[in-house]
Amino acid sequence: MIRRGAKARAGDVADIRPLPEAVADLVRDGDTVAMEGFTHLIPFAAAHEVIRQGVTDLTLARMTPDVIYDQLIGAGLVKKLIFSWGGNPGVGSLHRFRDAVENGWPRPLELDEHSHAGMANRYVAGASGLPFAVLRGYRGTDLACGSGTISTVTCPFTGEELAAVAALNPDVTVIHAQQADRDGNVLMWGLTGVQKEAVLAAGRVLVTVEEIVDELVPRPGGVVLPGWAVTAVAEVPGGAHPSYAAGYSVRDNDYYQAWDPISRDRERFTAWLRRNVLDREGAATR
Amino acid sequence: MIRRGAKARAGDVADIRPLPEAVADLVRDGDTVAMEGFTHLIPFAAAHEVIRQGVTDLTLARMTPDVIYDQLIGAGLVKKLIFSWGGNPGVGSLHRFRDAVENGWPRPLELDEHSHAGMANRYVAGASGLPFAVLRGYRGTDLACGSGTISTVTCPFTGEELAAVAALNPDVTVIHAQQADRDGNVLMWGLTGVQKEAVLAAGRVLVTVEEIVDELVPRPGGVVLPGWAVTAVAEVPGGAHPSYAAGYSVRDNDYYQAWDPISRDRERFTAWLRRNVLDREGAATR
Amino acid sequence: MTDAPESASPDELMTVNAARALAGARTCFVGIGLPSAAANLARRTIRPDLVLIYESGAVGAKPARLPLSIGDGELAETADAVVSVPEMFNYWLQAGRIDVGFLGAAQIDRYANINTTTVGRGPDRPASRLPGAGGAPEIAAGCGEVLIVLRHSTRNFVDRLHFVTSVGHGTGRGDRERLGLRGRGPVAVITDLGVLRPDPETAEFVLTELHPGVTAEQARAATGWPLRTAAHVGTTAPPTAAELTALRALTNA
Amino acid sequence: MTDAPESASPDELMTVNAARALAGARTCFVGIGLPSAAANLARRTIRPDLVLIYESGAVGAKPARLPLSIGDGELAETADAVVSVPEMFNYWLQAGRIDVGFLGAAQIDRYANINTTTVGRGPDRPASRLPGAGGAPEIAAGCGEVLIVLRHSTRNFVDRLHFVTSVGHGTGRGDRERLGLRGRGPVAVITDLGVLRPDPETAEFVLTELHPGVTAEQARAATGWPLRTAAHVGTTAPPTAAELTALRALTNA
Repeated sequence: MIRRGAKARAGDVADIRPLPEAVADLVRDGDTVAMEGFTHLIPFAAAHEVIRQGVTDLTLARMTPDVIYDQLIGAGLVKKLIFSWGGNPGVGSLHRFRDAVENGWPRPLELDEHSHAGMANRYVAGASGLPFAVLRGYRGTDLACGSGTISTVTCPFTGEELAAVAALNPDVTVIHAQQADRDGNVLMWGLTGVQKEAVLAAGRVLVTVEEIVDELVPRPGGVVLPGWAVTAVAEVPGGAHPSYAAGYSVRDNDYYQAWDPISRDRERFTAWLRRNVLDREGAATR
Repeated sequence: MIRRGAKARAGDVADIRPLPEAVADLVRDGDTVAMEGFTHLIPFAAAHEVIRQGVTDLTLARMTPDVIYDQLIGAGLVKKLIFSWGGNPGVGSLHRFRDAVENGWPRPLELDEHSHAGMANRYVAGASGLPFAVLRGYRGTDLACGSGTISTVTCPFTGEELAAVAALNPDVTVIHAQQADRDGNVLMWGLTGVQKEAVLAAGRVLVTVEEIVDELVPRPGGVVLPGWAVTAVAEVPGGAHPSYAAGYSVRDNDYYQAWDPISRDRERFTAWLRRNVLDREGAATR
Repeated sequence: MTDAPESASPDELMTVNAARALAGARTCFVGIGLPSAAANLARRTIRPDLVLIYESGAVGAKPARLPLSIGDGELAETADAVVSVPEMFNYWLQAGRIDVGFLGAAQIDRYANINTTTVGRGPDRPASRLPGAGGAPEIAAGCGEVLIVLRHSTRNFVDRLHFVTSVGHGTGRGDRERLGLRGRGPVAVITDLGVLRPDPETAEFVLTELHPGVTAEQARAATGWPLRTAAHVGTTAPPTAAELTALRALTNA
Repeated sequence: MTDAPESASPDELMTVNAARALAGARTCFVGIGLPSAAANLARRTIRPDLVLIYESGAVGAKPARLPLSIGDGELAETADAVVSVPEMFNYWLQAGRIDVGFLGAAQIDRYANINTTTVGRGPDRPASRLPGAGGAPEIAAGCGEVLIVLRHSTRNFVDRLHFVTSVGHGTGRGDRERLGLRGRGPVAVITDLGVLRPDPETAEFVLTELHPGVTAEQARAATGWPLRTAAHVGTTAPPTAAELTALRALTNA
């Protein structure tokens, strides 16, 4: 068993292993899990493996919960969502998310709701080893009311009052990237969103990649995560589908459109989940 | 006259102009000036133009004041230094800096002294439009004693006490970069230190570049500053010498070594300054 | 250049006028959907140098077709710079560097406060869950000024918001200053019927322009509060053929 | 492999033993000068996989020759990743991600507190100005543990610091916890005479090893406080030929 967090010690490098084994080892019942990706590089295959393994009672964190979280919520694995924008980008609502919030189906969903700026800074604080972050935010809105993770601080120099948000340190962060080398160093490029912060804030890190390569070649916009800051890497070509991986695939917009009618109906969703996730393993195993 | 700060308005793009004119316009008596660069890309030519123009009563900010600030201090133009490490990298002391601090020659030098982490976060706060930044720092050290820009804040979630540093917002930031295009968009690469933060924290921004090019080509490690976030660009090939510009020049280590004996002696320094800076214009004008 | 064909739809009138509102902007923080369509149209018509900034990290994006999401690959590929999401919100937005924030909304009230969080559906039904805040609260707070584009109906233009997600002018003129919000706040709401702008004294949004053929009565009927009209209500110029051609090329690409 | 030639200098003994102290480290935050020489030697001898991290932004630098400054171009060119300076201090150092911080010092006291700021020169002269803190305060606070390398003399090993720039063990065992410093603090001071380590009870640094041919008396005479010795004072293994060859190749490159 791998047991490694942010404070890596001598001898640790990211293990390269099959996705089912990595998920079984790293993602546990009751965990706070961040699966990040801003439209791009969303780790769908890893989420489907979580669904297949029935890892449950999860607190899911994500700036933009989209179809991937709709599926996890609909599967009944999620007790709480920490987020800032929950929709199907360019299409509309997330119906499984709405059904859980509005009707408690298949189980009630607790919400910890922020703005994007607040969520981004919560990850920044987590990655920085600080208990909170400061921002100009939330003033005058109803978001701050009743949230246990939004407060205020006063500037000791100017006396000005600013918003404070609590650090977000997921038990495990899961991301998808384009490449890793055999030492588990990870390379991603294009829109890389808040992934570096979500990774560095987490206790355990699982990265699925399009491809394991002999050598990572530096490239414009490339972000490297050293292998010693990653717990496990799994090679999962197409692991971001229906999201995309710049340089490997394009976004499957038809999938996102098709998700709307599927997800509107509980039975249709349940049948879809069984056929496309629970009874299917091939895509995720190598 | 250009009068532009961080809040650029419609129609503004960086002006491309000769260095003497840009310095005359952007750097003013009494300003707080940051000339950043972490060994790499230090804007020596611009500093020499400041010396030639006799812009004075400056508060200079910089994480690593090295030979460039030794020269400005020795020239008598500096009343205060905001910094975290003042030495001649790989060589030893900055003798003009020491002479000013220890003996008040040619004028007393007030100090606002930080750690690197504190300085970096002061720029981050400045670039973020926040009045202060939070960090784990200074605890138990004598640095916090008596500094007006180091304080503490208490986390509203955990009750933990952390260090706070005041935002640093220079009147003008001066950096050197490899390239700009004709719209004043700037591209730098290699070790880019704290330059983005120093630029975005400043009211006015002057960038000297090795070369004006027709098109900026994205490259690994490249950092782009949009022209609308820059006030003026001056083409000054070799403008970082004796520092270097990756892809254009190598560090002139001999110059740094030679600086030690020149700077130890007031008369020798004064003669050097006259011969190599005050009476010389060619290098800086195009 | 000839006038537009008669077939300009209300949505097209809305988007064309929203694009025109960017005539004086250098930089625009672009929400997805209608704002993105308007900002991209502005780049093709009135403001070719407009710098489009998407919260996904693209600064100076120049998409050839309308992006479906704020994370489309083309935004990164065509951008002057791609930055991380924390950098986008902290260094670029929060610092007050962006001229115009362009937002959509599910609901607004008379002070152009925005709700995108949750909407009541009456006593017998659970409140309807909307996507939430996204980047809007800090876009509304920190940009130099804010434009809002949305379709005009009593569902959207409400007397009282169920939830304040993003602050426009709060409870009236002076409220932004009291809250410490640094930008000037919403300066126009552009709809498929016309344009609303804040009263200089009270900051209440009043009808200032109607699209050709629309009546003030129609606008009042589509507004959930007693909509006031400016002393002089103008008529927006009809879309030019160039505007409509560019818009249709954009949305059909 | 044969033993080292007799000509190993005190400085070479210091650097070789400093490199050996990194045997168990995965990641090392490297100060310039002696620490950088030791860490680069470790990569060539005992710890080829050692990840060198320089505050200028280089993570995993693999320089072929000893850098003169922490900003040498080769550090960026050979690094696994180059990050901004704020990211380096906030995400990589402050978060407690680095195993070992390797520092030099102008002065230390018996608890391995460090002064690099200013040194008194007696009543008639102004205090001598040193370079200042640099990254050291937070390296000393935040790394898993800290190694210090400096030459042994009464000028450097002082009874009382003129200025505390970076905290070692404060005023003794338990002080780091009281201050909220998260790393374990200094675990060894490696000099040209031998090695000092903290007493497990008090955290006062005591002499635990001497280099071959050096006496405890020499070490005591070079220390500005009454240097205590461990119950058993060992002798460091002489440099191997491979170590010396690698060190000389590094420093003469």
